[in-house]
Amino acid sequence: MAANDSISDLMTCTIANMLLDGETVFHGVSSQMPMVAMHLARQLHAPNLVHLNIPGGVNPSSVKKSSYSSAGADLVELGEAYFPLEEIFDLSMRGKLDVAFLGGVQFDINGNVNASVIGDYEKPKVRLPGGAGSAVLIPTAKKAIIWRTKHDTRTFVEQVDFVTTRGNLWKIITPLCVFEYRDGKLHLDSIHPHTTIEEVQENTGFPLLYDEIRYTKAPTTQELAILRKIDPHNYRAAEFG
Amino acid sequence: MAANDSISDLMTCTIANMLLDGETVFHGVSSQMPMVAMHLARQLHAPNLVHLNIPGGVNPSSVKKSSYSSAGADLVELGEAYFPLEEIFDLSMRGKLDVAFLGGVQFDINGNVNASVIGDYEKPKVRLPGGAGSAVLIPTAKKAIIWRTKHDTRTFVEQVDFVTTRGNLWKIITPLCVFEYRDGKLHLDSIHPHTTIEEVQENTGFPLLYDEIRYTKAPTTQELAILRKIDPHNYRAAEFG
Amino acid sequence: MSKVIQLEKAVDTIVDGSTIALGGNVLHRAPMAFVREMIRQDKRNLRIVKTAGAHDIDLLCAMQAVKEVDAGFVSYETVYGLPPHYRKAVQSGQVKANEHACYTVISALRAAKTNVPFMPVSGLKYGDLIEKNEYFVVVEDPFTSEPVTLVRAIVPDVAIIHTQYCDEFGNAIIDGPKYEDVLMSRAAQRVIITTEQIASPFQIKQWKDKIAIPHFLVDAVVHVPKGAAPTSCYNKYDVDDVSLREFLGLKDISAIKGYVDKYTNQDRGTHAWQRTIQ
Amino acid sequence: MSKVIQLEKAVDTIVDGSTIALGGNVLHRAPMAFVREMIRQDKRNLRIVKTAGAHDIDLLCAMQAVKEVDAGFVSYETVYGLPPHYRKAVQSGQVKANEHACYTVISALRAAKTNVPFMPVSGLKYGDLIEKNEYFVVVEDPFTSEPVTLVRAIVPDVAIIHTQYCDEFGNAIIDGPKYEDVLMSRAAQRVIITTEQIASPFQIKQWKDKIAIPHFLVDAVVHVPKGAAPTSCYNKYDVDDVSLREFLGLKDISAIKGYVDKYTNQDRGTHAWQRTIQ
Repeated sequence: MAANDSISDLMTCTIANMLLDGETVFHGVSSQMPMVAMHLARQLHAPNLVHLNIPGGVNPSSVKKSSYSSAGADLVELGEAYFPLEEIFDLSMRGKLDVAFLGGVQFDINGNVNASVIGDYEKPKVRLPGGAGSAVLIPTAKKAIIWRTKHDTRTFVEQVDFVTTRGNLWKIITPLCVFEYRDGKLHLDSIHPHTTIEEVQENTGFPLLYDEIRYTKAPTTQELAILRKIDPHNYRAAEFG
Repeated sequence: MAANDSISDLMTCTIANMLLDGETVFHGVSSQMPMVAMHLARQLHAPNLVHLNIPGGVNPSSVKKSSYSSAGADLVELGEAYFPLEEIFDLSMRGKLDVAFLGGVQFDINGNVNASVIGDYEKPKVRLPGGAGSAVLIPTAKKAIIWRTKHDTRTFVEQVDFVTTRGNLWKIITPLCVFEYRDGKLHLDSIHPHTTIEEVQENTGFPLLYDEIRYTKAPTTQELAILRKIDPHNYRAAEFG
Repeated sequence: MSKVIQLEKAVDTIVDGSTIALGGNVLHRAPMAFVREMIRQDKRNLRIVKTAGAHDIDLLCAMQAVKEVDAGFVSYETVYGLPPHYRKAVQSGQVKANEHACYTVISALRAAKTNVPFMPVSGLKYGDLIEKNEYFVVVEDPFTSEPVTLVRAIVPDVAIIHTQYCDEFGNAIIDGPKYEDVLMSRAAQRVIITTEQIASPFQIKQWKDKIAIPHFLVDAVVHVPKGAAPTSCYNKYDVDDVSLREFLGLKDISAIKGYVDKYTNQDRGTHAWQRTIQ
Repeated sequence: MSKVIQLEKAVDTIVDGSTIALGGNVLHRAPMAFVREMIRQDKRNLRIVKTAGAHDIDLLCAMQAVKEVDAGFVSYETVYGLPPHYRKAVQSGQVKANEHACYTVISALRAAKTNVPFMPVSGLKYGDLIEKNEYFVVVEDPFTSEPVTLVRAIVPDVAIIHTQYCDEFGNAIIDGPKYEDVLMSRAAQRVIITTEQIASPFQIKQWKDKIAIPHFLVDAVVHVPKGAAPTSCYNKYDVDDVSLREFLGLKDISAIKGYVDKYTNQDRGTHAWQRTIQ
């Protein structure tokens, strides 16, 4: 498996390429990778992307200050206007949020997402942080993108322990591959250049659905150069610890 | 009957004396008289009264600019903070609005208020301006004060044509008297010094309820002096047109 | 990416029968230039939404552009009296008055803002408004079994908001009272800003804390100095007493049409640079 | 009329079993001095309400002050990891986790703000959260007969909000992101402000456009410089990385008590002028 830094660069660039110019795009807490990807997209093909975040800074000019948090005041200080969380949720309810970035801990082939508990809800074996906005944003955002820096059989399971929400996923990106949700199932969209279909299957708790094996596009030199400029401290790799 | 100016001064001073220090008090549009009364109270016995209004200026320092409107930007410009209509309604819903000033065109002895139509609702003989906040503020404000610059048998009727709202009135003040609403009925609280019980009854479409005849306190010299200072252009008499 | 268009083009997007939320309140910051252009373009069967309207609603009713009005209060303030044309239109059955309690307009717009079919209203408990209007209904609270009044959502097709400043992308600044304008910008399907002044990128950057409506909520921006006249526009101009009194003295439709026409050049803009905007 | 009181007095008004809304978000502007004083005064059975909490909820759970947590997300952000004490408390059954979707906390507080028993939520449609939690219920919309999910109101007994500036009457200014603090100040029965700085009448007049919470909504004001530490407070200080890491390294209750005690002088104020406040 490739080094974490190169994997996180690949994931960040892949996410950036999922975003279109002019879209309204939201990320929450602990979301350095999508935050950096949004900035990369704005520098590349999507200058009119609207970056929305919990503290409410619309289109912050930089994310270099967001060292330990993607919900801090720096995003407002460097933003063009103020549009806080309450309003972003309302926007999504009205069907006007184009893209939402969300997490989760367990996923199954049917598009069920668990961010709540391992084991029983009332008396859990493991209490997870919770779905945050997932349960209302996944059903309402035009495109819900899940990113996850772990890809193993405890993450991609046959059946999730608890359904925090389900359906209307668009893409899931992991250190190994990209899934696309369509017709009620997770389909393999592409596998990353550094892995094999066998490795992906080995680390996935349900049979992979695919017609042909496509490879995720590797980051270009230009993408990597801009990435290093907008995120010199490599916050995008924070979740790889 | 006394001259309009002296009646409007009496009404304004009487209203001012209904207000207690520290209360949150709201008036709406076309409400110059209560607006001036609130300022008078703040100058006299209620320096901590909180003046709330539609444009959202908390405690405007002056009302001298409000020539034709009690809902204009001057109240915000001269205010201490911004707390607009939406928030004032919410405050009243939570039971935290002490006093609301409201209008109305017809009243009956049972405390029914009509600000909507004369005749049928669907096909009215006269379409009135509408109850504005009345239908939600009268039930929720701790004290609802109605002021009305006409007192005749078309205003105080046996039965209102339409019940815009009812109940939970506190006081109604007119050019002739003050009513108090208690135990489900309008009772005569006091009659103004310039009138007689006969004149009030003659102009009231339902039998007056009272134990004894009390007279409204006449404005003091100090009250009148301050009144002229805070409202030199006599906006308080605007409704006597 | 500029959203600046001419007034005629902006009004041209309004379909007969639309539900239109008008910004401002009574005699203040009503989007009058837009209203007048709707009359020039002979829009019909409009449903107008506002907590408290005056000249805007009265003028539209005078010119038979209106089918329904959802409002808590329609009247000029004290010194200008009652709205003659609105009253006549309602009394003749030409216009349906959906009377609200101001707050229930707000609640209905909040329902639209959050895309829910209704909003519970705690204060609306008694009276004929609940009985007579099918947009109010009393149900049982499933949590406590107590009765609770609901108001049905009102989703404006478009909100028309007049502001002092707006940049070409739609970042709008409202000086002074905002009334229900910010809520309307979140409740409506489309938002059209008419503005006294197109703010430069530098200005909008300086005033970023004052942006009430961010650009991504806005569909079109129209530059109309004096666009709220004869109502007031804080920091720009006060009520035009002469114009209002002139209007209130007019009785027949052709005279009112003449009154609207006198504003045409001012509303549409006569400066060359304004005419060059596509 | 000054509402300024000492931290101990303010915390003394908190009754065991209260529902408490905490301002701030994750690692930012949490009212930590107030939280620590609640621990010193051994408050119990609290129900904590917040969209996204971290150190505040984790610390209260560590010291067994909590009965229930209503939140959408409880965790330190990435670099500090998961909240060990919250997790343990929920897993052992000591604390009941009422999982929300962040937005449903907002909706439940909006219901409290408007004094209605529930708020409809359009986005919450599928999944076990609806099934497992009795504060969500799906009903039929009386207007369209479509299903609609309701969330039950959460009315905090008190909201605790830490701000950069507040005058002695309670006019509070929040610099930078406000998170859900303004909403909480309207939803709670009582509001207590802890503040970095008591603003002078002159200052508050200059900054009147920035007043987020006007004085008549506020019950008490507590002057606590560094009152959000070790979380961040915009324009005042950043996260105290050393303190947070120290805390996250502690396992047993007595060590954590020692950690809280180290803050006592800073929280309660040691300056003579502070001690003279009644």
